[in-house]
Amino acid sequence: MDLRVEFAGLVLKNPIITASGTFGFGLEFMNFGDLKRLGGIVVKGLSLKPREGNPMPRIVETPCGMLNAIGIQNPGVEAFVRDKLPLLPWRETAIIANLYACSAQEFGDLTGVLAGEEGVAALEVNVSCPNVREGGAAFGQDPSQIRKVTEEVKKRAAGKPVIVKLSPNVTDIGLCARAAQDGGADAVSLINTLLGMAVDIRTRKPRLANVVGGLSGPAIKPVALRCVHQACKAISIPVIGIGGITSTEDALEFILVGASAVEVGTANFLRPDQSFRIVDDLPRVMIKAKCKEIAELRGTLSL
Amino acid sequence: MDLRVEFAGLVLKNPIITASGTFGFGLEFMNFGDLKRLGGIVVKGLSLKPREGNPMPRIVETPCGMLNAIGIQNPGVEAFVRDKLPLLPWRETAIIANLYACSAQEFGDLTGVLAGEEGVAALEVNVSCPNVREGGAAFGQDPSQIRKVTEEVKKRAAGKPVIVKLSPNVTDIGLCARAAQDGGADAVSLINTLLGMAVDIRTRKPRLANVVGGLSGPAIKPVALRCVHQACKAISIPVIGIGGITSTEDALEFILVGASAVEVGTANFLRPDQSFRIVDDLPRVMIKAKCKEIAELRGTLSL
Amino acid sequence: MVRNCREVKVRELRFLGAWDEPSDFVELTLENPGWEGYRPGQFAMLRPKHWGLELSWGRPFSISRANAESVTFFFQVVGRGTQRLAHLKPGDEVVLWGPLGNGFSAPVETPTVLLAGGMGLAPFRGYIEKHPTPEFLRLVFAHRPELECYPYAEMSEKVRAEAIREKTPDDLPLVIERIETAVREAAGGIVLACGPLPFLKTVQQAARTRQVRAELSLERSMACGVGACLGCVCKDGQDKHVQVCARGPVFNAEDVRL
Amino acid sequence: MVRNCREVKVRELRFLGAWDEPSDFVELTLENPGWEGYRPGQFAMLRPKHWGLELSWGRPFSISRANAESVTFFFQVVGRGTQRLAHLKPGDEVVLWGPLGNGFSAPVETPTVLLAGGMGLAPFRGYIEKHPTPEFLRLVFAHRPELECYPYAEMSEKVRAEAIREKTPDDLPLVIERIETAVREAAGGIVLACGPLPFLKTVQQAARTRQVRAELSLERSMACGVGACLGCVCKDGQDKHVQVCARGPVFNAEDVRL
Ligand SMILES: Cc1cc2nc3c(=O)[nH]c(=O)nc-3n(C[C@H](O)[C@H](O)[C@H](O)COP(=O)(O)OP(=O)(O)OC[C@H]3O[C@@H](n4cnc5c(N)ncnc54)[C@H](O)[C@@H]3O)c2cc1C
Ligand SMILES: Cc1cc2nc3c(=O)[nH]c(=O)nc-3n(C[C@H](O)[C@H](O)[C@H](O)COP(=O)(O)OP(=O)(O)OC[C@H]3O[C@@H](n4cnc5c(N)ncnc54)[C@H](O)[C@@H]3O)c2cc1C
Ligand SMILES: Cc1cc2nc3c(=O)[nH]c(=O)nc-3n(C[C@H](O)[C@H](O)[C@H](O)COP(=O)(O)O)c2cc1C
Ligand SMILES: Cc1cc2nc3c(=O)[nH]c(=O)nc-3n(C[C@H](O)[C@H](O)[C@H](O)COP(=O)(O)O)c2cc1C
Ligand code: FES
Ligand code: FES
Repeated sequence: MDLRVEFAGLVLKNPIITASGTFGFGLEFMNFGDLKRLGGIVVKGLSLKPREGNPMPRIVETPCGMLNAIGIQNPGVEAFVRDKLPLLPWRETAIIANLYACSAQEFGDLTGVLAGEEGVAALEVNVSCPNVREGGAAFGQDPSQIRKVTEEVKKRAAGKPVIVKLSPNVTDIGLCARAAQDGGADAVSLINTLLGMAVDIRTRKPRLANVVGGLSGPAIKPVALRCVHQACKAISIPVIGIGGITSTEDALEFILVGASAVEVGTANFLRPDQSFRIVDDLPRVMIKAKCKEIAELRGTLSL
Repeated sequence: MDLRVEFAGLVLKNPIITASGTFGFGLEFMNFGDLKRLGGIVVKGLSLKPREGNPMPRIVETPCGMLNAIGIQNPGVEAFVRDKLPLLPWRETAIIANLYACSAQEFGDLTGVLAGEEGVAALEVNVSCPNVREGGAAFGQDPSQIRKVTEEVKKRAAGKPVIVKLSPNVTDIGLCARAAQDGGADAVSLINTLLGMAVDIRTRKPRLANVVGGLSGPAIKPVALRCVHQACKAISIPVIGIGGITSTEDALEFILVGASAVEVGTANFLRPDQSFRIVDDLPRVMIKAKCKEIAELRGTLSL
Repeated sequence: MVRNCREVKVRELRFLGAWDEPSDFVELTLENPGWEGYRPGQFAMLRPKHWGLELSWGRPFSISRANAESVTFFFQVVGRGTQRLAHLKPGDEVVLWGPLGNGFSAPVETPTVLLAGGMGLAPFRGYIEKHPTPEFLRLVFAHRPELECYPYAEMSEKVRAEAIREKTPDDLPLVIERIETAVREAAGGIVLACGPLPFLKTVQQAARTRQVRAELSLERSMACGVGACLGCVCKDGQDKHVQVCARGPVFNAEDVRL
Repeated sequence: MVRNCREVKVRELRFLGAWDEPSDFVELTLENPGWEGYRPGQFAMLRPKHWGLELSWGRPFSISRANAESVTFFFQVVGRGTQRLAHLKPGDEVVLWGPLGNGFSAPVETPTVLLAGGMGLAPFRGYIEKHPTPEFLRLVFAHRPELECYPYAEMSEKVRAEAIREKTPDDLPLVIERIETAVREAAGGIVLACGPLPFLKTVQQAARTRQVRAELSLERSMACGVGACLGCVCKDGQDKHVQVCARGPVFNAEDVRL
């Protein structure tokens, strides 16, 4: 059975990618499965300088989901390139860097550092992080900013595929997808988290120090599928589906709607080998869905 | 213990209202509890003419939630006034009409029919139904349309409180809330459902005949709380909180964030007496939250 | 009729058989909240008390039988809810609302053919037990899994009954023919049918052709079970949407579009 | 050390006691996936296999003891997850990943005071059992519920131990004083502490004042347990955020901000 997918200049051995922020730098999961079996790994969001992230508490469990306001804590792009990347099986599995910045210029500089790295297969541009006030949310919710950032990154990417990661917290996701396409993106990925909140009636305080945070997990899968469906209709570049994917069946649903690959996020917390299990289960579920290769299923939803 | 709440010219014996579309015309639940114990009942969306609604299938269960695309099936406003309203305990419990229309003019006409009805305590204007293509979604996502519709309804409401029900499928919920306030609304209620979708990989078809539908239930509670929080900050008129409320604790969370009352929707399907149970449980949970009256808790979230 | 919502305890869970993929056939007996007076064909919504929030709805099942102490349901494991129901243990509490819906006609001294397809057998168990003139009843049961998966043996002791199995798709024409014959033989009496959609379509078609009075029991995904959500509608004879839970689940064959 | 994720069966669930609101104290014994070599103070993430999706995370618990056949946890019911865990039955399958984190130091022939507050007793059970020179250990246990809720009796047979109960808030100053004394008496040796945050703060403060070496085991809500999500951080001595799951849960008292 052919599980390979090719899009946006990437060749993945299967369409299962781990989502940024939910799989660390991949290394944390080495004892739970063979990283080489994954289609790809998107590493934790990287910024030019190290970031301490938001104060605690940063995570809350919600019905069939969770809120997070980590605030892109990361050791900085240079530490990643120096300390983490060499330990990853980048020849066998696509390692995708996730870029976080607060201006188009900064996104460009970040791209500059990563563009030359052989071990980095593609760049995923997080214009949508809702946790950090300085700009993440604003970029992701404004099509003209999305376009500008995309152009800047694309200019300095030295040919590496540029994936723009979109926020669902907008009135018209199609417009945002189109802005990324117009900016020259090779693909878009969506969705990032939905903006949410939780409070504690006993303490009368928000459950996140940051007050609001990003909702993820199975709870948001219906919203994610709808956004991917709308994005696929709005643009012609490839789409990576993200949001609440927990099982192999979920993954194929996104592909049915038009996604070229998917990212698994919060499900990595159900158990640390969940992404590996989803990969292992692909042949069985594809037989059930009566298809022999992924491309045969992609976008075949009958309306 | 004082459970009464007063706002927007309404006096409710407690802040628990049943949400439109999830409690029929109230009569369906008479054998499961005493309707007079509820703070209020918002009836199923009403249109000028009877509507058959969308084709089947119309509902899908999703993790901690559900999608619906009923399409405002209803017998029309006149049949409601003639056949249903007289059977409801409107002297004891606030009966709130939920208005659905496809133009400002039509909203006005609908208001005209209801404004003279003694049994109708208030009008809730559904500018946000995402199920019907003809305009619902467009109204709810465009602040200037929200304002226009609100003005039109307010003009013909003959003094009855006008509650504008907002959609969460927007970039800036504060703008929408402000538009309603500027249009003269006495209160806003939010959130209506999130736009979502579900597909079946076996049949390769959407699980709803309407393709997309509205996501509701505990899954969306974090998004709802965030929207209510943002709306309360943006406007000075009262806010009714809706979205995923399943327990008395959930209800108080919305009040803590600033809501004057709440509506219980999908939880009515957990069991048909759930809204009555939430009312019954109020005294216990208020003691736990250390407050003697609702007003003492409202908006006291410490940031 | 009291339509209440009660918490009752599980008395017994009995596995009748399994078939194909792990699909168990289960008989679930609960304390009876006072439903002896139900009408066969009526159903109830079930939701174990310890279910959390992942499943948003209760699950509808035909009342299979009821006596002063207990009420029995009979179900097949097909998805998330029935999987969880099959793990109930005696003493577990279940939230139960019903009896819901209208139920089948039960004319006395009238030739009545009960046509059951698969799990559609469930409501006829109580129907046979409660019928004042069971000698006028006849049961025709079409099934795919083995007969042992169903409470058929017991039922066939009480009324004239025959079972026909669709072992492979090749058997289908024979099954259809048998259904059509059964409908024809009910001329002057009534046919009551419960089963999957294609089965009901066959019955409806045959009843129309032969001008036999027939009632069909429909299935739909249900959220509320009480007529409030409008999620379970079908089209009636005038092409109007009506709730299967509240206006059905039993419809006159000529008053419903399948 | 193998850090794997395995499905193991429940061997036993024992209720030790209950207190106050329905809050059970439970000892849970699972098949050991091969963890005899764990280091006391390490923990594991647990998630019963039949949990659906409502709870998104596993739950972290200190490994209380482990032998060739089994591994034992000891927990109190405080919320949705522990409530569900308390309903496990022998034979149920649990997904288990660990041993996680670093664990306590275990210097030989060193005066060592084990300071446990409430459920903080859990890791010390195995600590005492595995220690090569247990005659150097001393246990001071502060608790609110009755002593019978905890596996204290058994532990106090193996090492010098005393328990002090905070029956009412009035007893708090006495408890604090006892903790401070215990820390002082560990001078030249080491204090290992596990318990609620205010308890750890008292220990940290006392250790700093008396310049006694101390290790503190921290608790945080955890999503992954393996250092990936950055949801469980605390601040280290340099005010940097570090993961409690991967860099702790045990920290030198001077290297952590509480
Ligand atoms: C009035 C009525 C009486 C019924 N009586 C019985 C009975 O006596 N015994 C019995 O075994 N079943 C009966 N059913 C069907 C039963 O309700 C469903 O099998 C059950 O709800 C499936 O729940 P689940 O969570 O296991 O499946 P889900 O996980 O919800 O769905 C699994 C599969 O079953 C389909 N499905 C879900 N709900 C229904 C439904 N209501 N009807 C048909 N297909 C459905 C789904 O589309 C999906 O393909 C009855 C249904 C109705 C409406
Ligand atoms: C390394 C480590 C070891 C632990 N060892 C033990 C042990 O041996 N025995 C034991 O009983 N408990 C232990 N805990 C605490 C245990 O993990 C929590 O009690 C449990 O996760 C609560 O789950 P719940 O779903 O029942 O509660 P929830 O419903 O998730 O929450 C209920 C309440 O508990 C609080 N809470 C949730 N998780 C934690 C947490 N991790 N720490 C502190 N408070 C929390 C919540 O804020 C809330 O107030 C340990 C925690 C950690 C991090
Ligand atoms: C704890 C956590 C941290 C995250 N960090 C990032 C991040 O650094 N960059 C990013 O683009 N997305 C981040 N995300 C978003 C996820 O990559 C993903 O888009 C989102 O969670 C939806 O997918 P899911 O429902 O499968 O988790 C994070 C999500 C979680 C839960
Ligand atoms: C089956 C169904 C039908 C609904 N019909 C209406 C409607 O007619 N008018 C309306 O304003 N909202 C309607 N809603 C939205 C609810 O009133 C409510 O805003 C939404 O479901 C969120 O609340 P919940 O999560 O508590 O269900 C409907 C919701 C459901 C689930
Ligand atoms: S199930 Fe709600 S109307 Fe029938
Ligand atoms: S729990 Fe995820 S980093 Fe510690």
